[in-house]
Amino acid sequence: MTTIESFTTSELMVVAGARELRDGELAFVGLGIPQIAAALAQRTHAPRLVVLNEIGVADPHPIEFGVGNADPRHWYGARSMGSFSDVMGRLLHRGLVDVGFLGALEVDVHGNGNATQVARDDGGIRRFGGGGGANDIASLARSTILIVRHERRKLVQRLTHLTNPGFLDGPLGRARAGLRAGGPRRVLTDKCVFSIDEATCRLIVRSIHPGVDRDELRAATGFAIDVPGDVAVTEPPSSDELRLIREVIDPQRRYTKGV
Amino acid sequence: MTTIESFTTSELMVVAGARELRDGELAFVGLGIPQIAAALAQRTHAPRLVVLNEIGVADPHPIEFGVGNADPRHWYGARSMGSFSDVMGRLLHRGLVDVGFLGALEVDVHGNGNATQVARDDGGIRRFGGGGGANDIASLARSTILIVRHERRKLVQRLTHLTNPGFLDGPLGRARAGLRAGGPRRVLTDKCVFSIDEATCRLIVRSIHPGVDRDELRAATGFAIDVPGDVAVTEPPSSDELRLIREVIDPQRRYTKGV
Amino acid sequence: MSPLTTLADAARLVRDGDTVALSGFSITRNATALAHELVRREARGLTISACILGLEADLLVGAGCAERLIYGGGSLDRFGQLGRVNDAIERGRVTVQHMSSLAVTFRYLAGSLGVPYLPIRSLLGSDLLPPLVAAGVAREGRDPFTDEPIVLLRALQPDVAVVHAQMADADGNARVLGPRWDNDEATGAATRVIVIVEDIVSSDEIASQPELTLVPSFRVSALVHLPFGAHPTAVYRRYDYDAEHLALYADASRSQRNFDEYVARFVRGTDHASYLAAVGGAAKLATLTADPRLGY
Amino acid sequence: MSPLTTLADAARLVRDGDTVALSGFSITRNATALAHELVRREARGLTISACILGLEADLLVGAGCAERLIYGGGSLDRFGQLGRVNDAIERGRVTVQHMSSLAVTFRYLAGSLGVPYLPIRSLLGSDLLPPLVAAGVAREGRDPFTDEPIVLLRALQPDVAVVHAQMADADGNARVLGPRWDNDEATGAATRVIVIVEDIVSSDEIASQPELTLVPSFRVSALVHLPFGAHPTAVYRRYDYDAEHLALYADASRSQRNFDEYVARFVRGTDHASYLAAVGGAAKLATLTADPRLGY
Repeated sequence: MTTIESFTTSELMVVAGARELRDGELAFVGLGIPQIAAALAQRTHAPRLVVLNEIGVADPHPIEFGVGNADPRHWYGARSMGSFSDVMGRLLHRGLVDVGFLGALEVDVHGNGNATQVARDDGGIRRFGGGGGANDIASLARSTILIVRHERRKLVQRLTHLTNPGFLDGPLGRARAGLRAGGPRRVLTDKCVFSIDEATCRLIVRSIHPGVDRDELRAATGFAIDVPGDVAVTEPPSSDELRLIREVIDPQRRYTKGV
Repeated sequence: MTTIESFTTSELMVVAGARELRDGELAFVGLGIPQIAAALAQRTHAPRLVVLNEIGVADPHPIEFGVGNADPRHWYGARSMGSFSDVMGRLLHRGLVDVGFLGALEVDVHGNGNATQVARDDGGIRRFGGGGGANDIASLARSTILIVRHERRKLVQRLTHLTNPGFLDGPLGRARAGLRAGGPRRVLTDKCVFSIDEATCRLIVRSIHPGVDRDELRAATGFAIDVPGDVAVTEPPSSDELRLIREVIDPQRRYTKGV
Repeated sequence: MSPLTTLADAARLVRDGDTVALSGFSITRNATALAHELVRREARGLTISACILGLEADLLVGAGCAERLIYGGGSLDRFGQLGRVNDAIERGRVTVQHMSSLAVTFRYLAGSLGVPYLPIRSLLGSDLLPPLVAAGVAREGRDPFTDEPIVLLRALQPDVAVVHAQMADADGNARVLGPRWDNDEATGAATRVIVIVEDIVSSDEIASQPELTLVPSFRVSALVHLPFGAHPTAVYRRYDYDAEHLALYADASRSQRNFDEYVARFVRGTDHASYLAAVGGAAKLATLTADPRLGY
Repeated sequence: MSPLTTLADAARLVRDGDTVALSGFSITRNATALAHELVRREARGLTISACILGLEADLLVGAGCAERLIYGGGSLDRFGQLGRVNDAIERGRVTVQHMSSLAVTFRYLAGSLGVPYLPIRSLLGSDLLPPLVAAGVAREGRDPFTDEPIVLLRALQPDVAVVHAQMADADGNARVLGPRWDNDEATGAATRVIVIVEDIVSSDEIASQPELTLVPSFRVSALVHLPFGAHPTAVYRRYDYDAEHLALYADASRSQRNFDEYVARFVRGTDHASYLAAVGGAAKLATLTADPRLGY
């Protein structure tokens, strides 16, 4: 059952993400790896994990993956469809959402994120789609899991634009700003899993993905990180998990082939 | 077509009320005479008069009369059913409702109303159902038409309890309180029709119902009224109006038999 | 994992001292069966809230279960007044936060959205406002953008909201047909939600029209399947109100003595089945069945 | 008395300088046909708003119709970015009120209820807030009941809201199937409402499920019957998005030159029928028809 097979980094990230989702939670999950992770969690330890879609859909059970929140493939099987304010107001702003599993363009050491724009080399800005409900989720969910590619220009000392509050400037940051308790519980990259140091609210390396070198990790991170000598290796996917991902959840390998 | 037949006071009030409702208006109408008046207006000069029911129903076309807002008979034919906040928030509080045609336990000379409680002879209070949305309608509709039985204890110098703002203490009353423009445009009783003096915002007699004596009118009114010598007589129902009321709108004579 | 349970278990979710948002609007979709059960259990110290109170509220007040009311209005429509509610207010046996019905709805709406308060332009200039300010649930303020006077209404998050609905699936996804008055906002605002339904339908049926779902399963603490659970009030597209029984109730509600006799006869020592038998049984209920074209 | 009219007449309700609440959410239920008509009419100076912008917004920005954006986010989902929107922001050609999507919805909600503002707990501590305060649409305040920090968002009442719906009756009672994102609040807040529908159905059909009506007839200024009016975006239970055309559009949107060529080919000098012919005609549209079991 736990024979180690070869797996892609995406599959490892899916599995690492799935393990962070708990049964019975209400969760926002972004497109791609977060969504596959939620589907895997629902088929393993968290059958009652409820996925929310800001467009106004609660608890869908898609039978195929689409291109985004607005794709009706992602609404299939929902027994409640309503408004943005039903999901983002009556659930999220009401304080009932446990976790948001979100991507970002940039993340800093306190888990703050940027979903809007980055600096160009020519001094201008490069604008992206904007976070939509990401600021709301980062502000209002009881916790977040962030997912970001592990590059120096993405794990940065200073964000170009702080759109999604993590812990702001540290342990008192959220309270001082008037934000509810919350903030990231994990940050997931293609090289490691970060958790949060409770005393400093800084990202600390919780586990390194198999085959990733510590120096490589430090070099790819835009802020100073401590990598303890006894740091764990991220637990690889089980063959059951791989089978579910490859045969049931993403048989077309849309999101789990790469990296 | 205008042969004068005998008619009841209720029928006269229905007709007087109907004439005050204009085509295309959005209107709240109370149970009984206001509702029959709206139905008559829709069948004569105001086919596009839209009736709203605070329970969450817009533009019903009932084929029989029931016992109140909560009676599904009053919802029949509506093509939109939703929430209290759809009707009272998105239409009334949004400022889109033209007129509320409302009853009251007491009305004062500035058209303020009481829908909640009156004094008992023993010094206690007698409690009634409360206004529900009546305060909202009196506060927020562009105008109101009030209907009240013409007795000294109902047309009073001083309300037991001011629940439905008319013009408060006079021309500046609503603005000083922070209320939008609004207030009664007519007060309809079983003895006369009042309009509002623009300079003083006091009730003035616009027409006396056929057969009502001026002294009787003064004696039955709890505040001082001026009845000009040339005051009009309320125009009686036409035979067409009577036929519509008796044969089409209220054939069981639930609301138009009495008085 | 289904929240489907018995009426008795659902009623245990209502604890003495709780604030309970009721289901009905005067004579329609009252959670009569739950009110009966709370009377039988001798619930005490409840605060009950609704934009328009109905028979269920009168039962709870008359039986001494409620000590505080948050409401806009209430009656049995033309059948009569809520005798026990009005009497308790007249005698000072209950405290009241009497406001406009939109104010109740806005307090629920703020609670459902998790915002601390909502501005409203009602209540200004009326005698309703000062007691609400004194009770700490309203404040006179100014719109910071225009400096216009405005009333700020504090959010209300009831401990429990109950809703009598036409149907739900076994997971508790509940569908309401017809107008919904304050049910959306009340269930959204409440900590626990009790749903009582006429019919349990398949999840496929609910999923075929998910736009009609009032409250999603994961917000439902208890689901009770209890046909005619709203009797003698109406359930749109299911049954009409029972005019005969409402008249009988309205009459009983005029005095505490008559009310107590009513409760002894129809509520205490009964269960829902024996209550339905006492009000006329299947023969009577058959006469109330709604005409599908009319909805009543 | 029916508001049923032509696309050209409906587009005349949008005046230069108006604030227009758009219909779509990235690649679904966009009012593409109306955006095309506004491009043809060379509308100017529009402010466009949406919780999530889609293709319709990119068309209006790329063609120079819009000079201000009120929005939370926007994309063509995996087909790509809104190239013209992002480029206009980068070059400072449009001014933006960029906020969270819930903030946009709350601003509409306040506008729909006629309340001057609504408190929100988002935006705090982020770089999104200061420009909104500077623009006069948000303020940092305190909850007067608890003294907690809170953001106050000014109500937004667009001049026009447009919604592409599955169906309406000839009077304009419009029904939306599937999720509604900000359509409820936007249509409730707007002064004028334009509804574009796939199907005109009988009033009896609408009255049979009045709970599904998004916007009642008396709030509708213009109703346009235009099958495939949302193409290439999806209409739930009617048709899927046109992946081929979205990819083509996403590519065109990368540069102004390619966009201008796209507009010359598909928008200017066309009408809705010739546009549909140009994108593949009946044969192509047939491939998009939704499976009734899936809704797409």
